[in-house]
Amino acid sequence: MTDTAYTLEELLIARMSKEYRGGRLGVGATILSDLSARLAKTLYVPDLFLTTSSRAAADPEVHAKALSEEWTLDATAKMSLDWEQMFRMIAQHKLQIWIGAVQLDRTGGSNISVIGDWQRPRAQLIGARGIPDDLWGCERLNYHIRTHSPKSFVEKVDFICGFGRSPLESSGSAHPARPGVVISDLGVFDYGGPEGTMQVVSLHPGVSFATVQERTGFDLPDPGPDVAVTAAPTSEELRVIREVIDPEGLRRLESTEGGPKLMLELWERELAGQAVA
Amino acid sequence: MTDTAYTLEELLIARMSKEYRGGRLGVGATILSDLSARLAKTLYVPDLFLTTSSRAAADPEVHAKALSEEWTLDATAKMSLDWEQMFRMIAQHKLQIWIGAVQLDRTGGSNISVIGDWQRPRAQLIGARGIPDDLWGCERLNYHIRTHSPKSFVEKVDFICGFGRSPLESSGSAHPARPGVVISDLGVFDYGGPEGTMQVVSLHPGVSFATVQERTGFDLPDPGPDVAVTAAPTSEELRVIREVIDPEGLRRLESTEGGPKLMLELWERELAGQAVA
Amino acid sequence: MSKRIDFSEMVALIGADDLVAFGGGGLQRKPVAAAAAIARSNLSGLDVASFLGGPEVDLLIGMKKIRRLHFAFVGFDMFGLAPNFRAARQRGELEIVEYSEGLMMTAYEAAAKRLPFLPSRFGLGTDLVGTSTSVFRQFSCPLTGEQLLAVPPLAPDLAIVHVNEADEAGNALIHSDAFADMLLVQAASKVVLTAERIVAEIPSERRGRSTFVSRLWVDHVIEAPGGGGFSAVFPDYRFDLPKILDYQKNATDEAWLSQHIAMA
Amino acid sequence: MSKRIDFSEMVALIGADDLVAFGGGGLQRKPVAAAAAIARSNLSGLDVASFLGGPEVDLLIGMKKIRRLHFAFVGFDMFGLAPNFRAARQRGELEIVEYSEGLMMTAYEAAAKRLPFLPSRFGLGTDLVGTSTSVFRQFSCPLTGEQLLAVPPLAPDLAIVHVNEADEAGNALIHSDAFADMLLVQAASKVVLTAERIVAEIPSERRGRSTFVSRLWVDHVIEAPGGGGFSAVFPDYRFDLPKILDYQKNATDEAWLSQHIAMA
Repeated sequence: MTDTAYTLEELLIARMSKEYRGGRLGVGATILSDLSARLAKTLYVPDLFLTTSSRAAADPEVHAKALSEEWTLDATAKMSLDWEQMFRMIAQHKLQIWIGAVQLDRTGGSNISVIGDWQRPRAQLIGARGIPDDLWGCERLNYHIRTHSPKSFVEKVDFICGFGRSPLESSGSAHPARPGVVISDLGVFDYGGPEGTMQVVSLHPGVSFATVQERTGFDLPDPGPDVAVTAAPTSEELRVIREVIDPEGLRRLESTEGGPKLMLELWERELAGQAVA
Repeated sequence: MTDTAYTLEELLIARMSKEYRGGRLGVGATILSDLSARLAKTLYVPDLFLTTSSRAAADPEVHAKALSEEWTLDATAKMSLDWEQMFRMIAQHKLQIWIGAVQLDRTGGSNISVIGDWQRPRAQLIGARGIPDDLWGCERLNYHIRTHSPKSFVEKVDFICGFGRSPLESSGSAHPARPGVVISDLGVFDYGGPEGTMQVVSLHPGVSFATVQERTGFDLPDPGPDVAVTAAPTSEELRVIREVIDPEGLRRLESTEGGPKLMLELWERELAGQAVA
Repeated sequence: MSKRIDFSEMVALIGADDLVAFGGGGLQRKPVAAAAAIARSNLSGLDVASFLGGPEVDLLIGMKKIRRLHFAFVGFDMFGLAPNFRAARQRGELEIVEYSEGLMMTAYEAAAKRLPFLPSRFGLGTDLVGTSTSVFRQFSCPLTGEQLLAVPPLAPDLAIVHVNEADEAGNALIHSDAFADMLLVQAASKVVLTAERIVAEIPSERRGRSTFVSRLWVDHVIEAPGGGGFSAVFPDYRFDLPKILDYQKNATDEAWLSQHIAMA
Repeated sequence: MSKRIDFSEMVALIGADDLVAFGGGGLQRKPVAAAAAIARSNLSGLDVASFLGGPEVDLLIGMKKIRRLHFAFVGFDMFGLAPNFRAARQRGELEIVEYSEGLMMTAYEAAAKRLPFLPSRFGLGTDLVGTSTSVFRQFSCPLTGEQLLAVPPLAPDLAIVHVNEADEAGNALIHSDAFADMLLVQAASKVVLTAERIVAEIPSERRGRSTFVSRLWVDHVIEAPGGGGFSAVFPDYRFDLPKILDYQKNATDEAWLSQHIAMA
């Protein structure tokens, strides 16, 4: 039933695709999360509402992923989703998203803004962007992290863009997202551990808990010998990933192959394809 | 220079057209105010932004007035003006409007909601509609009243939809509209009288101050024998009114001729014209 | 996955204490067929909102279905006043919550954003603030101290909006003035669209001035050709003036009105 | 009545303490030509806002034109980080006011509505509230007591937005994602559009998904073919990847950057 030859990115996309429900937004801010939403819409959640990198081409059919999305999605997009309307959808928990985080902590705090001191950071990243907003747009906030290391899984994030356990009094009429599922190159995690801390849900094939603990900057509860193994992608999932949603292999940009050279190669191929078409 | 044969409505439209400035909305909520904005755009303020009864056909060229506006304005409208955007224009003082009021008082209070007690009114009208909002959208609020009488010009309105002199502390960053120009079948007025009360600006040809005072429910300052006479419409204004903006004579609906019979006649003529076209 | 229902299923969605809101404005694109279906039902004592109310609220008032009405305007535009609204108010029989246009849009907007209030200047210094049913409260801006009105959310349990075309997934187009309808569908818990036509697919290269309603806001669609009654639904049909005048003359006669809604 | 100006007239509009804001997002529809014109001028110490900053803010930082930056994001989307933004921050040389997307839209919205604040839940419980330059203040809802953030208006003195086509009256169309640009033009005191084309008339039957900017919001238009630089301007041109990579490699070298903006 399952192809034994698949890449880590294919495993991740397949697993991530399981977290979407219908009649809501499936937003892909990174290549892997975008592909996971497209896979979900193709196989599992036909009424998922896709918004890719261009909100001017929203709610499209499933297309092959491209670097210049607007040029390909324009054909089937149903609408232009202006950002004010999108934020009202967010205010109403219509959002589902996998966020690519740089730091995650023990209780689900997340950071994409700065490493080190905010006043004069050791590394300036991109700013908090939409994470403080997504806290109010999702039932659960899901994260993916490309490289599992003590620098990415930390005791406490340097700058709280998203919180895990809510620090707010629950006096309000709305409730922020609970910390949801986390996926890395080593396994799948959630915040069902003691006092809402991170715990292992499954380990990717061939990964041991010892490796995970070694690369995590805080203690994880030992899941024991019967810990689940992350399901391999099915042959149907692999077919859809390889033939339908990512025939050009943009997912490789999030692998160790990623970098300017591959990007340029993909870009030139896309331009050439366009010139022919 | 001026045609001596003109109707009261033509005089009113011509006079009302003088209060518009360019690069802003000229909104016509009544037939006379709408026609005055069209006349202004034709002759005096070419960049006036018209929004007639349909905001789906906004910023059109000048057309002949019709009962079914959307069918005629659709051809040249530049945009659809959604109401949220319109209210941001209002918040920024981009609005110019002549409001058809039912009651006006000595200091510029206005009422279109109820006559008598609000709990159980003697006459239920249409509700406050946009007047409380227009207070924040205009530099000055202008009113027109069809029949000058002690019932329409009152010491104090029964329900304050718009205030005249501001009852608010001026602590804020925004300032409400000042009471502006009022036009009735007898004359033109403003609020430049003692302590911001109503006074005569001009009397329509043939009208005496004594008549105005008799039909006003509060004391007006006597403007003396040299009081101005409202300018008659020019022949150019009459040509535009009669040939360009209101060839079917919808303005008669706001005269003593108005009523179901005339309306039905105009409606049938409009339908017939449409069938031919 | 079709969201298609009929009027009886729509009526069954309405609970006893629900707030039901109607779209359109005055005599434009009014969900008259939907209102008539409610008027024919056993429902009574409804809480109803209409930004710019027209025949849909007037016929419900005439059939004694409305306990409380939230509105910024009720009338027949240039064709005069709403006869049953007028009569009921003057008999002291109708409870109302009176908004301005800006205040009602702000209340829908607060609901659309799921916020417990939004600030506004609209309404300050007017008698809207002092009525016995006023929902507005004056407060000081937490940053500047300026006096503002706090407007609570108005979140209908059910919104009913009439559109030109819809598909079975709930996407829809409005070609005429959308009034506050986008805010309304974002504010409501459930949304039913009545449509002149249910089409296989909304044209993707649609007219640039139309308003698109996404399926994400819509729970059910009902095909209702002529569902605007005697109001105007651009570009499908103009208002029907003889019927409007007839209604205005007769609608306060309950027997006449029962007959009228039986056919609407 | 033409609103047409050129870049030197645009630069002359900017006063010493003005807040200048740019439209677009990341590497999409960025007013790069306009930013380069400012970078070549004698202006310095600017207060700049960009919802989703990209090359336009990066080159101004590299040319040491920006004193303070208001933003929710600065980066080159999937192509990595913004080199000069990164370098300046890591040297401690750039003052920033950090928003989330929702907070910055709320701040523009407060300005668009000319309100002294708007309430938001976005930002509650995050470190955005605790920075030394935070403009947000926690307060209690005057109706329910719920804790909310008060967001003050962000009202640029000048907004610069790149569009596909504009007419001389200032009407314009954006065919790609409009990001927060409609809020921005409504929030700003003055608005300059740079346009790929100035056309005699905006087509009235335009594509149904384009964003129309009314002349009522626009003060000046500049014809600027290719004005998006190496960012993407759908459907006119795609992003220029070799130029992006070249910029990322070299832009922290001020001599290279001076050369680069001389040609932009």
